[in-house]
Amino acid sequence: MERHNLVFTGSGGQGVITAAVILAETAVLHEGLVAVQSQTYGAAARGGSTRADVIIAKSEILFPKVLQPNLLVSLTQEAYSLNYPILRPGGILISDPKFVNTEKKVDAIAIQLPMYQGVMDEIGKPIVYNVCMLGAVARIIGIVKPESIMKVLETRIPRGFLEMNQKALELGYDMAAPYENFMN
Amino acid sequence: MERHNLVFTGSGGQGVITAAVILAETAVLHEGLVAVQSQTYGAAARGGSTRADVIIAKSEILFPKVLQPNLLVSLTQEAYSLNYPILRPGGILISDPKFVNTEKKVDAIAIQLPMYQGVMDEIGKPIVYNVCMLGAVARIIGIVKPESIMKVLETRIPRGFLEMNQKALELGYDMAAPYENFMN
Amino acid sequence: MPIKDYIRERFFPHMWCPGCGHGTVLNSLLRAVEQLGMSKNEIVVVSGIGCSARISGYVDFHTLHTLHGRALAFATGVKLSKPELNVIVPMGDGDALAIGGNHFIHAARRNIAMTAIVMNNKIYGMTGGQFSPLTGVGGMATTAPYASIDRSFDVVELAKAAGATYVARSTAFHAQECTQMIHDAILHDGFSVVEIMTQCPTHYGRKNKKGGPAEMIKEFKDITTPIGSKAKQENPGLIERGVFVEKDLPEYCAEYDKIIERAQGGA
Amino acid sequence: MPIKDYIRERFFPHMWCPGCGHGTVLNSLLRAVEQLGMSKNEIVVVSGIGCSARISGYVDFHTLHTLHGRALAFATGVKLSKPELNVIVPMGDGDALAIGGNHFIHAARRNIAMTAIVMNNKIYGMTGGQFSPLTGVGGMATTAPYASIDRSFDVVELAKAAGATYVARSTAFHAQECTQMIHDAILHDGFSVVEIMTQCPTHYGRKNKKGGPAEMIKEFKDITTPIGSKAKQENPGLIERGVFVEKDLPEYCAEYDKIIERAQGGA
Amino acid sequence: MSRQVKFVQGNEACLEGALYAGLQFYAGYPITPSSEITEGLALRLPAVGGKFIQMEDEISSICAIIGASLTGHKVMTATSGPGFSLMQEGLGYAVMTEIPCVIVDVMRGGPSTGLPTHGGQGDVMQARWGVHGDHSIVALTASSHQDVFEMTVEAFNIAETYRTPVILLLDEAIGHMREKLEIPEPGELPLVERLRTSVRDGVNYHPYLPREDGRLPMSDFGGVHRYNVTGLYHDMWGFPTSDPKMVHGLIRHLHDKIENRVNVLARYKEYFLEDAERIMVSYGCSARSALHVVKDRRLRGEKLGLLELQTLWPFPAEIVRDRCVGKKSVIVVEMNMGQILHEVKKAVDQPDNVFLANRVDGEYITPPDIYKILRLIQGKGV
Amino acid sequence: MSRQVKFVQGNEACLEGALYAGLQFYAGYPITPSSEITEGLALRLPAVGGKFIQMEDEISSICAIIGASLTGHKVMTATSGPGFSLMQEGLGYAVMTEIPCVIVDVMRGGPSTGLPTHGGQGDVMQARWGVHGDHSIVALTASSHQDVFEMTVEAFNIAETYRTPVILLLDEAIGHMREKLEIPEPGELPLVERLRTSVRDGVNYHPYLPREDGRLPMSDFGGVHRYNVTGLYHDMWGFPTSDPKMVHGLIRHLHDKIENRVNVLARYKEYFLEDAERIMVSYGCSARSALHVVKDRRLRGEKLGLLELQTLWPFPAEIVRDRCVGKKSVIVVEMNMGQILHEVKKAVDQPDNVFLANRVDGEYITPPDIYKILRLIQGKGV
Amino acid sequence: MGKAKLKEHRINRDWCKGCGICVELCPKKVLELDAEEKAVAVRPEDCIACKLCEIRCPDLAIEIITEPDEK
Amino acid sequence: MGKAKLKEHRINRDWCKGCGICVELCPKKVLELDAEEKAVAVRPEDCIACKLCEIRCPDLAIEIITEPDEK
Ligand SMILES: Cc1ncc(C[n+]2csc(CCOP(=O)(O)OP(=O)(O)O)c2C)c(N)n1
Ligand SMILES: Cc1ncc(C[n+]2csc(CCOP(=O)(O)OP(=O)(O)O)c2C)c(N)n1
Ligand code: SF4
Ligand code: SF4
Ligand code: SF4
Ligand code: SF4
Ligand code: SF4
Ligand code: SF4
Ligand SMILES: [Mg+2]
Ligand SMILES: [Mg+2]
Repeated sequence: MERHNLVFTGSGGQGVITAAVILAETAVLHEGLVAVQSQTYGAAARGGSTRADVIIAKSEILFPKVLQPNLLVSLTQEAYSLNYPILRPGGILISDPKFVNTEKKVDAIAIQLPMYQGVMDEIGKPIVYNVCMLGAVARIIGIVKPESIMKVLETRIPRGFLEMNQKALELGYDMAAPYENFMN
Repeated sequence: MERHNLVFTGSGGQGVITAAVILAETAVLHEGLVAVQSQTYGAAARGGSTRADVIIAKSEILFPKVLQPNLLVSLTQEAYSLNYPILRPGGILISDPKFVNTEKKVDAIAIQLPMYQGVMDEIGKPIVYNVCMLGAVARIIGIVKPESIMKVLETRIPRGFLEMNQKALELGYDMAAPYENFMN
Repeated sequence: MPIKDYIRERFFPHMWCPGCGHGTVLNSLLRAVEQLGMSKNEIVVVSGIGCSARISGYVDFHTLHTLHGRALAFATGVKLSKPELNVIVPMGDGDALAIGGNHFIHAARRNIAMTAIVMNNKIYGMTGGQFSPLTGVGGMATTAPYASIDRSFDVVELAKAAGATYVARSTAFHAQECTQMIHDAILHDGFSVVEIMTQCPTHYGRKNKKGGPAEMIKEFKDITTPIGSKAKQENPGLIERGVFVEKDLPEYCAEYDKIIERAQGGA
Repeated sequence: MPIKDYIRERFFPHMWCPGCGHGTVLNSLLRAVEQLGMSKNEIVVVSGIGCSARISGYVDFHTLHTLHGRALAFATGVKLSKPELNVIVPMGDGDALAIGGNHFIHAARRNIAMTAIVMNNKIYGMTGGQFSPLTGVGGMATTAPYASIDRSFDVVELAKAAGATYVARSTAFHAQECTQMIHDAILHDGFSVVEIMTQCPTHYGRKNKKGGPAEMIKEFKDITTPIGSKAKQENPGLIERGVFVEKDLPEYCAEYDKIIERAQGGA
Repeated sequence: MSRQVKFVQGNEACLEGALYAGLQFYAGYPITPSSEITEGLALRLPAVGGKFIQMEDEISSICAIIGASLTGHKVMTATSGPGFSLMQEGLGYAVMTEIPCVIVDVMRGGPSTGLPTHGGQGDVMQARWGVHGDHSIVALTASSHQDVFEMTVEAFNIAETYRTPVILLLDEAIGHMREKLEIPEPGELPLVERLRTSVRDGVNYHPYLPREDGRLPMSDFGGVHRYNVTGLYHDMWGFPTSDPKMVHGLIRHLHDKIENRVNVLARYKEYFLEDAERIMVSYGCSARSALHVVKDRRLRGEKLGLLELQTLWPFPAEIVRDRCVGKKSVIVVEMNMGQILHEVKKAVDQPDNVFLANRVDGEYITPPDIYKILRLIQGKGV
Repeated sequence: MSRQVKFVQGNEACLEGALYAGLQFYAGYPITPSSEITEGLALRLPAVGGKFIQMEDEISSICAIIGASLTGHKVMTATSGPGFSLMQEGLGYAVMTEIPCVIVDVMRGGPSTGLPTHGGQGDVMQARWGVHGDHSIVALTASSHQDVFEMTVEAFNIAETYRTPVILLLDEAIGHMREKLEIPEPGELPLVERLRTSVRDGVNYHPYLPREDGRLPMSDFGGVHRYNVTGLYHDMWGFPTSDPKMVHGLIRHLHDKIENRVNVLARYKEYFLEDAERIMVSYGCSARSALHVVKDRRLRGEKLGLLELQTLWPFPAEIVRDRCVGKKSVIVVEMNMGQILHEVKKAVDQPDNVFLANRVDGEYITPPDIYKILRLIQGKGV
Repeated sequence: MGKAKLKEHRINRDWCKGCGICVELCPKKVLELDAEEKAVAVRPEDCIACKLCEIRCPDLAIEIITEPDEK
Repeated sequence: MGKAKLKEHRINRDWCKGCGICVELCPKKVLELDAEEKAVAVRPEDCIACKLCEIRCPDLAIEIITEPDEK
């Protein structure tokens, strides 16, 4: 696919924006790709619903917002309801059964990953939830390697926390194995 | 004369602006004439040289500044030097020998009136100096009656001071008797 | 009336973060008004811009959400033009004392009967955690990454020096005290200032490693003490709570009425 | 150097009215600088707008004549960017405390080493005699034709509360005292405030029937008293003169240098 | 009926107009050359039961009048360039919240402190665009004291009718010169009073829901309707929203309520336009010099005319265009580097025929200044 | 040479550019959506020995940087609409006193508090006319992070070259989005350093006497030359004057030094203009959508072109006119009610062929929005 | 206060944001956060109806209903 | 101060504005305003060279030159 239009949605504290930034930064700094990232600010930032857009492509990206995502991540029910309608026909929805009940929609691929459960079980720190999600997204979009993501995380996260993040990343990556390169 | 273009100049404390305002107000409120009054503000207001313009006419006055006065009053040497050049050829200059040495200028009528001396001698209060000057000007321009000026003064000056002002006005008016209606 | 009758329920849950102390101030304010038993139509709440300023949207009075720092200036117009109204002006610390500092001292100087509530969370919450004039030396903030070197104002001292005739301080922990102070401040016939220390767990708390909302609010108990307490003598670092000034001086609107009388030939 | 070497003679006689107290402040300032023996190149004078502000044009230093009320804000930029300069900021009472009140309290709060000289004539001289925040209740002014109902600030109290670390007050009558205070204030390593009561015969004097310049300046002798004097106890209406605050606290520019060190990996 | 006759400064004519219009609350901060308005109202307002307050600066002055307008009063402030610059944020707030108020800017020489005691007309474009963000505004001006009086009344009328701030752009020359003013009898000039809602207590009042005629009835703070006022984009109750549809609706409303009424809001005077071959467009003090020239040249048979604008914003482009059609040349007379000039050029069919007669040295533009330019554009040299 | 590559927000690109240009002093007050510039410089400036100060408001911020510029430093402040409104008086002071400084306005939805976290391009006209009194100004903008970086450097270069404040008009969308930025090596981009006087100690230095090339050498406060700076009209020594000749000379100088250099100051990018039948004119974030459309339509053989403006003021009218000659239509794409639109209309020969493609609801203008307008002006309906 | 007899902890789950302030500051440890991070009265019998939770809750989410003041 | 011996009252008549402050406040009544409203030392012999006139003159118009400090 020429261009990956991704939208990450969730609630204030879930770190979806950070995840989006890391993904886009990885694509640019370590995969030789072009990427832009943008987000919705506002009262949303204070508790409500948050949205981050990422476009990854091989060539210049001009208009930086995603109108119709090929892939939508929704980590709360509210975010899901709000954003599901914009998913491109045939697009992928990633959500977590812990937070979201998905309805059936014709012509969309709904992937439910028990990421929260996984993170709590394996790592026990909800703070790396977003990195786990990132692992899953990386596997599904297939153009960003987990090792590259780790390189970015190394510049952003104190040494002591790296391992935990690595684990979370792998967890997500593994969880999404069945959907590898689904989007490519 | 259709239009009287007057310029009153002097130093900050001499009250030339007040005199100009009273004259113009008298013309408008009590003589059925049209008049505009304007002045130069600025650092001048704080000690230096002051200038007030008055135009009195029978019909509408648009441009309110005087470019070439028919009559110039100069009550300090500085004011004189600064403003004498703009006097219209054939125009009248009124000054007070106490403060101003006039040079000879062809084609101008220089009237020297010992107003300060007069005021000090007859009234003893320099504060009415400007009203004395006004009396002289009134006689010379001939279109504003001293009684009318008094009517305006009555609205501006506490009762107790009226007599003193009346005296000053008459003093100036008398002093300028030789030049009655010189300007008409 | 139950306090819910004083709010605009449709905007709840409000937009403040979980555990934000501003909510407790709202809570205290509502109780104070409830105790006063005033009609909602007699009360005007004027606020500036900030998380704190959003309080005006939540209360069912006449509400004026203005510009950052300018609430007291707008409020002065409201009050002087219609002195029978009770004007309450909740403000953030930045709002009241950074950009709004001048209006603060001048309202105090005039002694115009309004109640300024300074919701002091020691940070610019709304814009994401920059330091405020109340953060103080050593505080961390997005604009003080090396710890702040900016000394802080003492709101009480400043209000006093500027001329406020009712000046009090409390904290979100001491909610009942707050209610009482707001109550008294509204009744006070002159310019009244109530500083309430509140927690911003999202920015101040996070940057300064203060723990969650509960830890932060509990800290207010430990770092404050009633005015003139013994504890203060032993530990001068403690912040005093209580009513610092309460005095009767001519109120601005009342004085203006006398000018009107004089101008109209009376008195 | 004789004091005339510190002025720009070509602009003399200056534009102030006969007997304007601002001239005496200039006189004292020049003497203070003379005593300090500083190079003219080390001194920057920043002023706002007002009769008082015109002082910057008359002194032969680096001079910055800015906007009404904003002198301290400009001065903060000058000082912080080049801390080795001595920055003196003469201000009118309106300039310093009406429109400029916020910059005044914030400069004090930061304790940035500059000297604010408040040339307090209790009136807006430049614009023709409107009341200022220092006119006080009962004062007459073009905008207070029925006598002012506006309470006045106490500059000293406000400066203290805001955090100034040197605060003094004198009057044009006490010219020698002024010189000493300005001298000390310039040497003080922190934000210093010197309030000097000066006479505006043209507006304040005329409106308030205070007589001529000589009467006005003499009145300063009668209505003031040194700090803590017995006279004050007997007559609390007297205004105290003297040095109210003088303390050593970290200075802003010096503290900033530490930030630079820290940021550059030092300390 | 006998009108009271006064001999006053333009600034006093303005305050007389404001009092006639029903001014009840004034907040201001002194600044040359507008201080006489502030001083005069300190004296006069309490005598009619109104309130005057001298605020700590211009920012608080405009904020205070907005607050006082909300309690149901007619309000005004006056200033000059530096203060007007400081008022821009508050002015934008009044635009956004649709609160009636009148702001007088007595222009002096700018930019910056400039020439405090000299005249100029340099704030014309600032009056239109000084506020951040898209917006529209009404700005009036006048060239004689009688007109200053009337335009001040108009300013209040327009402010109340359209719930908008109105700027009155005077200039130092007009503000400070003295001439005759006849104060109309009560009732002579129509006054627009605030339109208050007829919605009763207990029924939902919408402060931002226009009636069929487009007007937005108000309810005084302190009354039975409690609502919210905010400078954020808001819904019809006055509560913040960022819903794109509502945002779009509001900005269009704010724009259209002024821009769609250009002709209704246009105030102007025409002199000898009918058979004029050349036409001057001018306003404020400059228009006096322009008219002087026109009348003088008419005496000599030259077919000169003058269109004097009293509404500067919204710019009456259609009227200007119409009056300039077929003229040999259009001369814009103003005391700035050419501000209305550009609007005239945009409006007319032949912008190359539009010339500027100006003066920017702090001195009043004189008839001889204009003669000279006239000669030049007629190809007659200096 | 290997350029450092970063993935950053536009606001960070701006501060990187400022540091590259040699920024030494920054004073600011936080406001969305510009706060990242302030925050980033709090961290970064001391590390390079520069000074950062958070002031009590925006008024004092601009005043402080002017003060710091006078001591010989490169200075900047950043804000958004409400703060930019408050800065107008100080900005005018910088214009009048000819003090180099850079003011960044990251535009958000206005007027008033408006939409703090949504984008807009509503401050374009304010940048030109927000200051009271006649004046000229330089305002730059950019649409990508690389350009933001370069235009920031340009802003400093122009400020120093012409002793003038320069406004950098960014917008929320650009300020907040993240994309790649390559930081040029030192020396890659030319930097203009402050021109200091060569006049020696003891010899008369004139701060306002232009050299033959028009440039005005400066002397740092604290140096050997003591002079005066004032916002009043002043002579070549910097002392106040109201002499009409000097006043005239100064205002003309301030005006001409910018307006006579329109073409020198013009920065712009051209895309497919040569054979274009229709041409879009755009800038900032809107230009990204416009270019998207142009490239997309080119693929389908439609002869569309784009002129992207990076200098908004002085408006490069000649260049716009030249590029628009003979085009079927000109479409101005911007996120406001049509601000640059009017400049384009004034510039071109056929103003009726100029159309506006805009969006004013706080949302980023999308390619579909533009397609729709294109269809409409091609007569194809919705 | 504190004198009245408790009738009910009325907790508005839509408004409660689970900040834990009431939980932490209840003198009798009556309250806890549940799995959905909402306050619940787990030991109502210990409650002394002091209303400290009610007056401190930043979200106006908890009300202590006592016998005499039933609303 | 005050110790040095008086040599001269140097009064700058161009700068003196005749405000009368020096006249009024001279402890020895040394000064007066002349017909042109300029300060003059009419009783120089009484002068104690206290320089109070000099330091208070708002116009920097008067200088007391004393023996040791001849400028
Ligand atoms: C003129 C202006 N400058 C800056 C801002 C940005 N701003 C909005 S709120 C705020 C500070 C908020 O802090 P505070 O007043 O302490 O309130 P809090 O959010 O902490 O309750 C700032 C700087 C603005 N809206 N307007
Ligand atoms: C923004 C702005 N507002 C108002 C003014 C007008 N103004 C100039 S000086 C001044 C007050 C002067 O009073 P003060 O500061 O006490 O100085 P003084 O003249 O008494 O020495 C005022 C209001 C101005 N120049 N700029
Ligand atoms: S950011 Fe801070 S002040 Fe703002 S709502 Fe959140 S906790 Fe409260
Ligand atoms: S007006 Fe007053 S302050 Fe100004 S120069 Fe005259 S006396 Fe001094
Ligand atoms: S204090 Fe309120 S919001 Fe917080 S947990 Fe308790 S009930 Fe919930
Ligand atoms: S009323 Fe008191 S005891 Fe009961 S739950 Fe609340 S805080 Fe605990
Ligand atoms: S004090 Fe100075 S100005 Fe005044 S009279 Fe004496 S010498 Fe002259
Ligand atoms: S020096 Fe002293 S005694 Fe001599 S004239 Fe001056 S004031 Fe009088
Ligand atoms: Mg805060
Ligand atoms: Mg003063």
